[in-house]
Amino acid sequence: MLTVTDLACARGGVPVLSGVSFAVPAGGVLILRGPNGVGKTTLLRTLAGLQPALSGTVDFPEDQGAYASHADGVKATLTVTENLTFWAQVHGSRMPDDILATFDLETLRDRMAGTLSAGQKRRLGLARLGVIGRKVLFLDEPTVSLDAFSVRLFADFLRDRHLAQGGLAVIATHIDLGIDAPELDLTPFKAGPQTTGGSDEAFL
Amino acid sequence: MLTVTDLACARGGVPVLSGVSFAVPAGGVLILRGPNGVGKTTLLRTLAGLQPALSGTVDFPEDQGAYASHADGVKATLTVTENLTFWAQVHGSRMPDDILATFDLETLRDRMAGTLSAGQKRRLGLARLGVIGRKVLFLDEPTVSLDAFSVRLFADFLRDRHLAQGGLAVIATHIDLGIDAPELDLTPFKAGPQTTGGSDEAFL
Amino acid sequence: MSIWEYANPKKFMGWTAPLVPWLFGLAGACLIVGLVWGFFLTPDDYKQGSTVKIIYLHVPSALMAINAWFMMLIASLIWLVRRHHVSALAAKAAAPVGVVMTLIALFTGAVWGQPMWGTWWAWDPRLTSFLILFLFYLGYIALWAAIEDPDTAADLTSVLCIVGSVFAVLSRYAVNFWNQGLHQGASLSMDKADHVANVFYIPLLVCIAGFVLLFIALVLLRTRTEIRVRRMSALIARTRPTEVTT
Amino acid sequence: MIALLIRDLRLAVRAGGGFGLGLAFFLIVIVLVPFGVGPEAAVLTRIAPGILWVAALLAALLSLDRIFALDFEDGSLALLATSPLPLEGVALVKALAHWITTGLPLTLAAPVLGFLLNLDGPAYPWLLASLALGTPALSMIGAFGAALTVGLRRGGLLLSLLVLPLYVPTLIFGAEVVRRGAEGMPVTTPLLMLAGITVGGFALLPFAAAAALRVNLR
Amino acid sequence: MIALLIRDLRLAVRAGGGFGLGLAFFLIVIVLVPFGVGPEAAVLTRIAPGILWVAALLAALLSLDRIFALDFEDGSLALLATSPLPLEGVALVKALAHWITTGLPLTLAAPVLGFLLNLDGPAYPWLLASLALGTPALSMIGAFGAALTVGLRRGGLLLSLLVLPLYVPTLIFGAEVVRRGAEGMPVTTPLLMLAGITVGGFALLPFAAAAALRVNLR
Amino acid sequence: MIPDLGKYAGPVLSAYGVAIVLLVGLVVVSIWRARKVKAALEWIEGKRNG
Ligand code: HEM
Ligand SMILES: Nc1ncnc2c1ncn2[C@@H]1O[C@H](COP(=O)(O)OP(=O)(O)OP(=O)(O)O)[C@@H](O)[C@H]1O
Ligand SMILES: Nc1ncnc2c1ncn2[C@@H]1O[C@H](COP(=O)(O)OP(=O)(O)OP(=O)(O)O)[C@@H](O)[C@H]1O
Ligand SMILES: [Mg+2]
Ligand SMILES: [Mg+2]
Repeated sequence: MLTVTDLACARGGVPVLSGVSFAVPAGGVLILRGPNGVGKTTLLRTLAGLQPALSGTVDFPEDQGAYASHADGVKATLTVTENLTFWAQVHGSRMPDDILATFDLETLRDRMAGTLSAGQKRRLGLARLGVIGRKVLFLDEPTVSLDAFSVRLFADFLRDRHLAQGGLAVIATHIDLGIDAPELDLTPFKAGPQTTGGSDEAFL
Repeated sequence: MLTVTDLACARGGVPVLSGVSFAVPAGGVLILRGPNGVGKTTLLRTLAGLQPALSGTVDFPEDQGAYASHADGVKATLTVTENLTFWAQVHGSRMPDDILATFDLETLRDRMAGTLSAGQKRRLGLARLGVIGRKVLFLDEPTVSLDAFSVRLFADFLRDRHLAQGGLAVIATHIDLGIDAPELDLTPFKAGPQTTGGSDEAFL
Repeated sequence: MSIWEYANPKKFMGWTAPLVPWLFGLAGACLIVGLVWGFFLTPDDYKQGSTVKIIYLHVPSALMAINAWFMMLIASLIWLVRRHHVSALAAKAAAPVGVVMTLIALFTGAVWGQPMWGTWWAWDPRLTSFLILFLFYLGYIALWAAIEDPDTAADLTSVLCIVGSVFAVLSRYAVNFWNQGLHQGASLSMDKADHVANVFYIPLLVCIAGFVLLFIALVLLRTRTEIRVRRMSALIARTRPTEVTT
Repeated sequence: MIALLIRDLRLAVRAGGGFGLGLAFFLIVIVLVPFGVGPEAAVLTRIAPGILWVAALLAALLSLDRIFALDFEDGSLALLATSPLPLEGVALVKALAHWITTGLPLTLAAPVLGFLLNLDGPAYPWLLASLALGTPALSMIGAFGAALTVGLRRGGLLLSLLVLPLYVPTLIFGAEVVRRGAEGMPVTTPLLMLAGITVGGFALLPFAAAAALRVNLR
Repeated sequence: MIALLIRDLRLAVRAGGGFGLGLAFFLIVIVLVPFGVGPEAAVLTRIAPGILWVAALLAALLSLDRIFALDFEDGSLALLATSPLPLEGVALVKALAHWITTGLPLTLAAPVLGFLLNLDGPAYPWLLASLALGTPALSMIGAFGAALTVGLRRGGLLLSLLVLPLYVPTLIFGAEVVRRGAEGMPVTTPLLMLAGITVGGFALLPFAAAAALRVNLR
Repeated sequence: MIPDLGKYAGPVLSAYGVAIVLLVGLVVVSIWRARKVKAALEWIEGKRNG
């Protein structure tokens, strides 16, 4: 269960969004929409706790959040399996046996991640989400570079494994994921020049 | 005019594609399709001359090729205008006055490129194509991270400015660009294990 | 009203505005009096000859070089604990002043060393630890310059300042240790101040006062400039993206 | 934490991981010095302890930016920060991994290179001892500096500027141990100081490093 | 080409560009050596020419990987390779930019640092002359090494390993000029050799560097 | 006017010279930058309000 109340967040010290409120129940998904530069990435990073909020609260079960973006921590000189095992160990969880199959990585399991194509690497990054056992996912454009088939793999994973087990997700994307979920357009929440709380506020 | 005859290309020493032949007339576009890992990136890099072909020929007017991928040579510590001017100067061309407007970058012209959002940076990378005055474009997933509006900006640029002036383009993408163009699915050209020409061939 | 209210940027700009010219005036007066007195009106030392006049520059600048770092340390702690922007900016503003003081101390010491010790530079503990202080200043300033986001820069330079202070003290001790083991040491002693006669002592005090005042004036002025820069970038940021100039 | 250590070591020995290059750099500096200074044995013997320590320090320094920068760039660091591992532990483990891949081989190779500089016979055991005690401190202090500069692209040289003054006490005590060892003087005091710096550094600097990392991840 | 030079200089002076850090590193190495070697003036005077040159070389070395690596990572290098500029010209300009941001400030600062090492009076003009003549060669040789290693992530130390042997002749002649200058001996021969290396390097190495770049871009 | 500095005139005068140049330089640079920034800020504030 994720509850966001009256959140304002900033990028580079400048308020970008303000007054964002929503709630996502367990087993639910929220899709963030909005034109380039509206602040999706900023919002997701704030939700995941990677940057402090200007004001407002983000509430979800402690130690259950996970953030994933383009930079998904895949090491080029480790194999696919080594990459996944590492993250499983860090999170103290076991790697599910079928996770490679879920993301169609079985034939690639012993390949160095650096030799994967863009889409294959992306699938590996997504497979990490199935390994760390976190319930609250914050995903920034998870399907970049994926072909239609892989997008479906991802949607299936999300629906059948993550949400079915009581997980939830907030996803920023520009494309249609094939998941039936409420959407939130961020355009109305764009911070005006008067938004308070910027780190440079004392100077105005 | 771009002509490709019986091309075979390799990645990491392993043949990936073979027997690729096609021609794109001036003013035409070819869209490359195929699942992740089929070899689109490899083909485009070979066409652009960044890696040697195993066999076959690529033929287009000399010094007219330009390659663009995720890594689009945008310097984070130069402003948007400085980035574009530099590439114009390197190519000995003048920066068209309306190029910033074409990609909706006018309000961002004096921002450091490092502070742009993912989509804004992508637009800057694409604007470079309008500055260097090259006729034969090889584009690898040019619309990654772009919202629907920006994809249209790009399609308009391609149609009204590039193709209308006799340019041509080969584009690898997983989405619908809104351009009416022939598509080439690379799946049938996947190199079998017998394909000759790999750099390790002498050892087989 | 809590004393911290004075650290609000707007308030700070308000109460420092009338102060700065007075401080500069006072500092200038002290320096002119002290230096003229010291340079023209004091006798030569029987042993050091006219070189003793260098003391009026060397000692105050060496004092201020150390105190500037001390001030930066305190300002950094205040920033980390209470997050008052002005204290972070004051630390930033003080660093270049500290460097100049260090340079003056180093240079005057060096030209004094040539006639006194027969060498420009010796690896005496005191000189050496000063050189290390100079390096700390350089690193601190370079870190400020390298980081774009001002709050991040303030945080990181503060941490550096604190850790650096610990290591500066440690090196001071290490250098002492090192030189006792190897160096004859005697020729480098600098304990003359204890014996300095009043003729030298009073103008020296005036000069020290001048340096202290000049330091305060400069730090205030530069802090005000830094505040304005922050305000400027804040305003520019807020007018984005409708129009951006400069 | 063990998993992290193993991963870092594995990454270091894989292609492009940089294992052994610190050692190579150490070797090359030691070889260059006689080219610059000239080949006289007496001079070399005199400066050998100092040069060996300075070279070890530079070799450690050059690989510092690997400690966090790669993990920062590909997002691993942000993921580690949101993982159950405490960031202090991450800093500590990474310093340790740096020491195992740099400081340790360097310590083991130093006696061999001592020959090249004509180091005095009695100094060899002390060279080993001082490097074994001192190089962990170099790694930990370096990890702190790397944490400060991780957000900067190619912070490499800035990192050097920040870290080198912090290395001064370690260098002085380390070289002093070797020099005294060469001259048969008692070495207890500097050796103790060296140990003190290492222990103190490992006790306190992980916290400073973690704080810097948190700021940089913001 | 002018545009490229201007861009590189501009990037160098922008935040994180690393201008002045080579200088700082030079300063710090010079400062560290006495900490290691000990404070005796006679010893320092004796080794000053060699140490100054070794330090200059290391300072140049450390910033080498900036020459091409950043442009390689963000794709600029591939774009430059397909642009009308000849790749030889690109290599030359980048070596030049490296010299302006590293070698030149280093040369100008060297006399000041000579004081710290108690360098003999008559040696100062020769220190300046030898560095002014020799550092361009360091930049050009370094650009060649950087071109060889550009495809490797964090090739930094490998780069050092490759480049240092190539630096040996420059180092020997450079230090020799200063040492002879200090002792009042004739310096013409080593000075001429130094000039020869620089001229030869700039005439030939751009081609080698461009060839290496082409291979790495493949 | 200038007192007799004896054989140490060089060191003393250069010490005073360099120190004063450094101090005056620092003051001038600080004031110059303060003026510049102040003007720029006023320009921006004026534009915002007017
Ligand atoms: C580059 C060379 C030198 C440096 C870096 C240097 C640095 C310092 C420092 C750090 C202090 C301490 C200030 C304080 O805390 O009170 C000091 C004080 C002093 N120095 Fe120097 N010094 C140098 C050369 C000399 C020389 C050559 C002489 C004269 C022979 C000299 C005479 C003094 C005196 C008389 C004091 C004040 C007395 C005292 O505090 O004990 N210094 N210097
Ligand atoms: N360092 C910075 N300084 C100032 N503004 C910044 C900085 N970084 C980003 N911005 C601005 O903040 C806004 C929000 O950026 P953000 O990356 O969150 O957008 P986004 O919605 O993720 O866009 P996209 O769909 O393009 O990824 C953008 O307008 C961007 O230009
Ligand atoms: N260094 C390498 N060694 C071996 N195989 C490699 C190497 N690099 C890539 N490959 C393989 O070559 C194939 C072609 O990769 P390429 O990047 O061209 O695919 P792509 O069509 O662009 O895919 P995507 O849509 O995911 O970007 C992939 O199957 C990939 O796994
Ligand atoms: Mg985004
Ligand atoms: Mg691809």
